[in-house]
Amino acid sequence: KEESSNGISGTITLYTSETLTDVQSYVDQFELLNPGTKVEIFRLGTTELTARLMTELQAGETPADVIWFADMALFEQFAQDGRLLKIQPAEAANIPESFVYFDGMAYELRLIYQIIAYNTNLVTEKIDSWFDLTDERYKGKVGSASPFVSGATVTQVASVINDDRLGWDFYKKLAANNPVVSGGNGGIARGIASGEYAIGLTIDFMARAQQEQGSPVGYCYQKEGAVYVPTPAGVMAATDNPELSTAFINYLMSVPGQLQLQANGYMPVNKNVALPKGVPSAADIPVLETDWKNLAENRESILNEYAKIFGID
Amino acid sequence: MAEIAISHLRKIYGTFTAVDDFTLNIADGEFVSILGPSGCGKTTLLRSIAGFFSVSSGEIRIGNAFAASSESRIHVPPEERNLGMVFQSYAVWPHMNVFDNVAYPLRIRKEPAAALREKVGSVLDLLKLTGSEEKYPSMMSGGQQQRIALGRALVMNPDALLLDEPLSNLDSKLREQMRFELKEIQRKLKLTILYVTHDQEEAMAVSDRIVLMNEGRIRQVDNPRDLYCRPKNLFSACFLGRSNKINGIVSAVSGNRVSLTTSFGAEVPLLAAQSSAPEEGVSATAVIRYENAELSALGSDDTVPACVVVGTYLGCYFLYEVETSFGEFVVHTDSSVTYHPGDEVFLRFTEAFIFKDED
Amino acid sequence: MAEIAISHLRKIYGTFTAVDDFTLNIADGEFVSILGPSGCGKTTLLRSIAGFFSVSSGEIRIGNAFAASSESRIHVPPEERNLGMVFQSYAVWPHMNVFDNVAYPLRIRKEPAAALREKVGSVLDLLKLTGSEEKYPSMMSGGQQQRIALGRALVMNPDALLLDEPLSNLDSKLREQMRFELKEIQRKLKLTILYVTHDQEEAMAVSDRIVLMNEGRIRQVDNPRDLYCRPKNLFSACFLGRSNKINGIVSAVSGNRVSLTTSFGAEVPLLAAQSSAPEEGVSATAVIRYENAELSALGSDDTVPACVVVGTYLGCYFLYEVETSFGEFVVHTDSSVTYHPGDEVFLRFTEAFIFKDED
Amino acid sequence: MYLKSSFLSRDSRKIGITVLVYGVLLILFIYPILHLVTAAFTRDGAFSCGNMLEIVGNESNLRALKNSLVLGIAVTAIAVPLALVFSWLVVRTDLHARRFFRTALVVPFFIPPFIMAFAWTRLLGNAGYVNVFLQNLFQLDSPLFSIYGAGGVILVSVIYTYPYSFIVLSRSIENMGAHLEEAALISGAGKGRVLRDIVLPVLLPSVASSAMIVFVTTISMFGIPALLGTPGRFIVVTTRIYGYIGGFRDPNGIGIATGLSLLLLVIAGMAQSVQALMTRFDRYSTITGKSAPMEPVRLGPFRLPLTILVALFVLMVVFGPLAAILVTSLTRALGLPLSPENMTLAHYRTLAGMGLVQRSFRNSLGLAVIVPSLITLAAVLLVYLRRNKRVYGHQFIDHIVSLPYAVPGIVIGVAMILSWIHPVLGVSIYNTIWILALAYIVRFMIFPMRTIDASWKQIDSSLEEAARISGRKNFGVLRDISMPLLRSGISSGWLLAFMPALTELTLSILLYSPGNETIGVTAFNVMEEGLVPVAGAYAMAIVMIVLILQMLHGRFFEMNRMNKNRKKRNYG
Ligand SMILES: Nc1ncnc2c1ncn2[C@@H]1O[C@H](COP(=O)(O)OP(=O)(O)OP(=O)(O)O)[C@@H](O)[C@H]1O
Ligand SMILES: Nc1ncnc2c1ncn2[C@@H]1O[C@H](COP(=O)(O)OP(=O)(O)OP(=O)(O)O)[C@@H](O)[C@H]1O
Ligand SMILES: [Mg+2]
Ligand SMILES: [Mg+2]
Repeated sequence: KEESSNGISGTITLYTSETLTDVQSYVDQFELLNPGTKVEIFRLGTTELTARLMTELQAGETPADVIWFADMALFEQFAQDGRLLKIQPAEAANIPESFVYFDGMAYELRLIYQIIAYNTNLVTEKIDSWFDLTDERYKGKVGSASPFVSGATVTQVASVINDDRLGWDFYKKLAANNPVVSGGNGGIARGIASGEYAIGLTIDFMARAQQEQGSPVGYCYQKEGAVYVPTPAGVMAATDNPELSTAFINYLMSVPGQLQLQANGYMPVNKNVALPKGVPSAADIPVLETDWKNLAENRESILNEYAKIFGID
Repeated sequence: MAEIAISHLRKIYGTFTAVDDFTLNIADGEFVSILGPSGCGKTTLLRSIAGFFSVSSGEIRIGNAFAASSESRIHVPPEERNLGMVFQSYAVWPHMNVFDNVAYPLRIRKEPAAALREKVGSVLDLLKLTGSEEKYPSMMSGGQQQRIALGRALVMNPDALLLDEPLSNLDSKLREQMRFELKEIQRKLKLTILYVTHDQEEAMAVSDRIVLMNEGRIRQVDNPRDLYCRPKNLFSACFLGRSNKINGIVSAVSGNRVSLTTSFGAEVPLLAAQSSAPEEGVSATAVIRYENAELSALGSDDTVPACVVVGTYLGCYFLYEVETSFGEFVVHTDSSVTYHPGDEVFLRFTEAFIFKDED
Repeated sequence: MAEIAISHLRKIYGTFTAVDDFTLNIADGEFVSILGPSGCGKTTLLRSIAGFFSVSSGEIRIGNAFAASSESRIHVPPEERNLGMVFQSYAVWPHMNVFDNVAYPLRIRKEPAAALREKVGSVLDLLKLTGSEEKYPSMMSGGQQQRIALGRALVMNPDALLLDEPLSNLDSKLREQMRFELKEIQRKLKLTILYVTHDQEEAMAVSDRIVLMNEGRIRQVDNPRDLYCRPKNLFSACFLGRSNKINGIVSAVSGNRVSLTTSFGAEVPLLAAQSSAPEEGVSATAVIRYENAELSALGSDDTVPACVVVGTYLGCYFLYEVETSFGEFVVHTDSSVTYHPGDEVFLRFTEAFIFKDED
Repeated sequence: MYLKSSFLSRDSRKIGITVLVYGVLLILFIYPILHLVTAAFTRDGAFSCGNMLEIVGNESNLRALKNSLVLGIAVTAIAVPLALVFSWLVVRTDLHARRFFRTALVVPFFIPPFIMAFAWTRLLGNAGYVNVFLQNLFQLDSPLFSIYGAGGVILVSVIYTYPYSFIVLSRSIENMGAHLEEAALISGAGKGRVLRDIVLPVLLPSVASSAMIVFVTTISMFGIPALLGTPGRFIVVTTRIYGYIGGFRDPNGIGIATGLSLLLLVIAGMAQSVQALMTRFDRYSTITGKSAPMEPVRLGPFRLPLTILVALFVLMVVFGPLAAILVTSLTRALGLPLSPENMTLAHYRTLAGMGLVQRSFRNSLGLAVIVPSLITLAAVLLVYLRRNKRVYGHQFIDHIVSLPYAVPGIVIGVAMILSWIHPVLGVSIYNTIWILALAYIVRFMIFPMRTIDASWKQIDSSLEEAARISGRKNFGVLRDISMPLLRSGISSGWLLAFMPALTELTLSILLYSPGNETIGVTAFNVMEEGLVPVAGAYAMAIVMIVLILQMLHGRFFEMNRMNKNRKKRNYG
């Protein structure tokens, strides 16, 4: 059985909520670079993915070797429970310290932010602040993902309430503008593109994707700070092929992998890879502080509070 | 309270003509029966009058309004024709109990509850169904279901009643009472009734006129007596009552004395009914009803010898099968005298319907 | 080819007893008819013999094997009883055409194709259904569907045939032929036949014995003639044939000359049928068949005066309704002499069944 | 005596059959549900009613429960009568173009629900074509109406569920001979009364069954309430369930979610009982031993108006969304004005290019043929055994098989994982296509069970008795008489299971594995990519394929019907 240069081989399964074609592109390249390896993609929305993963773990086994999705809290829990394998990929040297989580149990592979996007046909004013969402003009035309579906929005809540310029008051104001709180960020991006919503909160690369397809979409990083949405990737401790799993994550952090990410419109973390055009560098993007501790401790009450404010409890 | 005028009615199923060129006027308050072999189009006729389908051609008038007309493309829906009907297949509603089945037409007419209960009650009483009000059709016997169907038609008083073998599954006692009641109701309400039955005696008893149908066409329309005594054609003669048939050549005619020579060369002396006038030499068919022949122990010039084969007892009379020179022959005598198989007897023909064979 | 022995059969629907303590032995190859008012339990009886439900009590033997027995909890499923049945509701299969309906029992018996086609062909021929092989039941008239049901029962040769009003929707001609054919087949194959009908004449003509039922119980079992001439009870006397009823006190008896005094005080001179022997002084009911009375223009000591109300023509005879001192009375005379409403006539009673009233 | 023996063996056979049937039901149906029960009553490893207490203690859940009930009842109360009227019109009357309408009215059923929901937002949403059109028409600056909230959810749910009922009723009405209606007409009843007084009650078994299906479908449905309800503050149990599973990371999330699901199970169980109670008598034989002709009822003056009404409905409800999807699939990108230069077929090319798409079509078509056929056959046998009391405790079977359909797909998915992740009896079906097949079997069994049971209630027993007296044994009778007469129930049961088996999402997404993607999963992922136009193209492709299948199936069906009509053959 053929072995690739660096002696890795076999098959691993990747659980991720990254969009399919993107992941496919990384995997294709990886398999090309490492003949004899195979990465099987299992792609789901965050909710279903976590549901399946948790259930499998409860039952005692999961096919997952590498996991990669935007639910920091779950990763943290896994890290504590020792479900994650501590790895030192060579490329880790090329990414900022801050993107190495739980000392090496998980890594950030690219940066995404939850930002404000808008439909350029419906919104002509300059948009740059969270408070544009509370603007009378957009009453009933504001879209936001539901924290019960979108992990990113949970992060958003944890960040907004942690910021004294915004806090719960902001949500109260927003609620007064009766926004459409539903589904995931993808749906919001679509809604904005189609004009269903004039303006809304979604993920930057999604807005960018719609732009590239030619939809009338614009977006901005809020001046008060966008929501940085960590999307950790890690190796399950129970994997039967740690080498290959590590190699895959290593590839994603390596220049070829990062270039691929960049080509797909993401902000790379590897300092040797340039940003996609028209995208500010992480340094220039103001970011809200996320209170992970508070979230971990009071997740339920926080979400209930949110739900109450938006009447979706 | 309406006359029904049917003219040149035709109903074609695919390629099969079920009713053909049917013309009949039924007077207001008249009781007309339809007799005919199974499958001759009786039900189809009733269904066209009820208006369940559009006729292939011809027209139907009920009262003085067109109910259906093929050329002027009129079709009054059944619910507006104000007719009552008893379906041959009962068509009782399985999900309603006896009472509701019968009460339905009244409910439609928004009959006040009290009057409704009273009317339905009396009808059920008449039908001997009192006590079964709460039962559902699936718990009723065939005859009881038929009575439900009848009750449903009787309870409403329509302009005309279409009855399709409404008593076929009732015992003769009940049947007789029912037909008596029907007649009463009809007299009282001046109902026009179109009545399909296979029971000739019934038809005779209740009808003002009888329509004799065959293969979708009218063969004869007459009052019971004329129909029975003066059949206009071979079919009528044979279909009504029970009779023997003799084929032969008319060998001699004097007045209504006719003698027929059968293919076996036997001479049969007959008394022709006035209705039919045969000429000498033609080949003809004689229809002799069972009751129009007599058996006697001693012969005369107008008798033929015969030998008793078997006698069947039929309550009020005997049926004798006798062997003659021109084949088997059935006679019908009252139960006073009895003969036994093998007895030599003589056969006299009191009346015969003789028709020239068309070839 | 099997006798059927029914003993103390009882069938209860919920609280309603449809058949009660029914005991009857039907000999191998016997033709037994069941007569009875609508709803008296005939169908229920046949269905218990067929085995569609388990009987409430009693037992049924077919051939020399138990088919059903309540105490020893035996219940042989219908398919193992080798019976043929015509359902009162036809039960023709709507998804099969005429041919397949009739052929079905043979298909089950794995009849070779040729023989099958031949047998079905001949049955259809007998039923006058040739040419309709391809038609589906919904394209057939009521009578035609009934014939399909009959054909299905005739084509298989079972040990016994259960026929539930198999001819009720056929015209009299066809009906007569059919019952003749039935008799033939039965003779040929020595079939045991249990035959439910409402046509008394039919029953008389074909049956070896007739069972008279009422309200689930047997009232009388006899050969046709005895049943008709020697009714054992009031019900039998009234149910069979058509008759008048006179209530009164037996005022004088000499031999079989009996005179009855009605509540109106009228004296009615009767000839008691030997079967019934009344004593003087008891209150009794006399049953006088229509044909057991005569009308004559001149009276004698054994006649009572009457006045013609109406005469109905019934083909082979007249039915006269006359008014007498003891109420309306119906007489039945052959069509030779005719009277007219209002005619003064005299009424003679040739035979009467007199039963002591039980009170 | 052979008689006695046959009698004895009957009893022992009954025991054998019972063991077999319940054995299978236990493994396939009860075992997974048990996992839910345990999950619901477990807290940190120990038995506890905590979840339940928490559920009833939280008024949000109670409100959601109330909403679910209201939704279920409202939708059922609207969808079923609607379906009944349509069925009667297209089958029993001389409505113009009824053949066409009969097919058209089923089309909404052929569009995957989540795409349907999207299509409706495109139509009636704030920026929906309808709203935009009206806005421009009346020069309004805000949309005229919104589909967000209870009203919208009910509306779209009705449109999504009425075909279930229509498919069942349109077929069972075929078996209804004309004479029952004619008897009412001749009694003076108008068309409406005939429908209300005769058709509805006589078809009660089918009406009740389809109502039960519609009701359960509605209360266990997630997509529509999530997309249209949540924004309008209209929260139902399923939304809560997803919240607990997805949102909170607290360890009891799953427990509470399954607890809520059990509530849905109970409600469905009640619905089942009501339905059984409503139709417990044998008063519904429409297929009797006396065949009646089937002249269509003449609508007379109403013919044209009614035709127009139906046509309008079809136009709005059937072609509206289809058009929306078609347009979306042809525009270069979302949000571009509809102008020629923005039109393209590129998305269809993209679609055809995806190997994944072809693979999922293969998988789903396979499932959609095998599963319905299997469960339809099984249902015939089960109902047969139940009717003839060949099993003990026959009354429980219905309840058992309807359980898995009553809970949201994601929950039953979880249950299936817990049940089948480890090899059972040495065979491991997890991560294969067979877990999907199994899941579909369990989840969709309710369809053929209900429809076949219903149409069996309409066969007069004398027809089967006649076969038995002719000497045919049990299964022979089933094959020769019952099955052909059950045609309506069988075909509707099959079709009802076919569509979801083809496009099911919520359950498949948990159970599929790389290589075994299904149409639903792939379409969903494509949607998630933001490649909405491609998803649109995908939906169009699905609809086209199903329509073609339906045509073929219809052709075939037509052929029967045509020579049925040529020979005027029909049941009554
Ligand atoms: N839907 C149909 N398609 C084709 N032929 C039909 C249809 N309905 C009836 N027929 C044929 O039309 C003829 C007349 O049928 P109809 O029911 O009127 O007979 P009928 O006189 O009522 O007979 P019966 O006395 O047996 O009821 C029959 O020969 C029957 O086969
Ligand atoms: N399923 C049932 N439940 C309750 N009562 C029933 C049921 N079936 C029949 N009966 C009753 O039993 C009695 C006998 O019914 P059956 O059908 O045997 O009468 P029948 O003698 O055949 O009458 P017909 O001559 O009218 O056919 C009837 O009074 C009927 O009401
Ligand atoms: Mg008829
Ligand atoms: Mg009966």
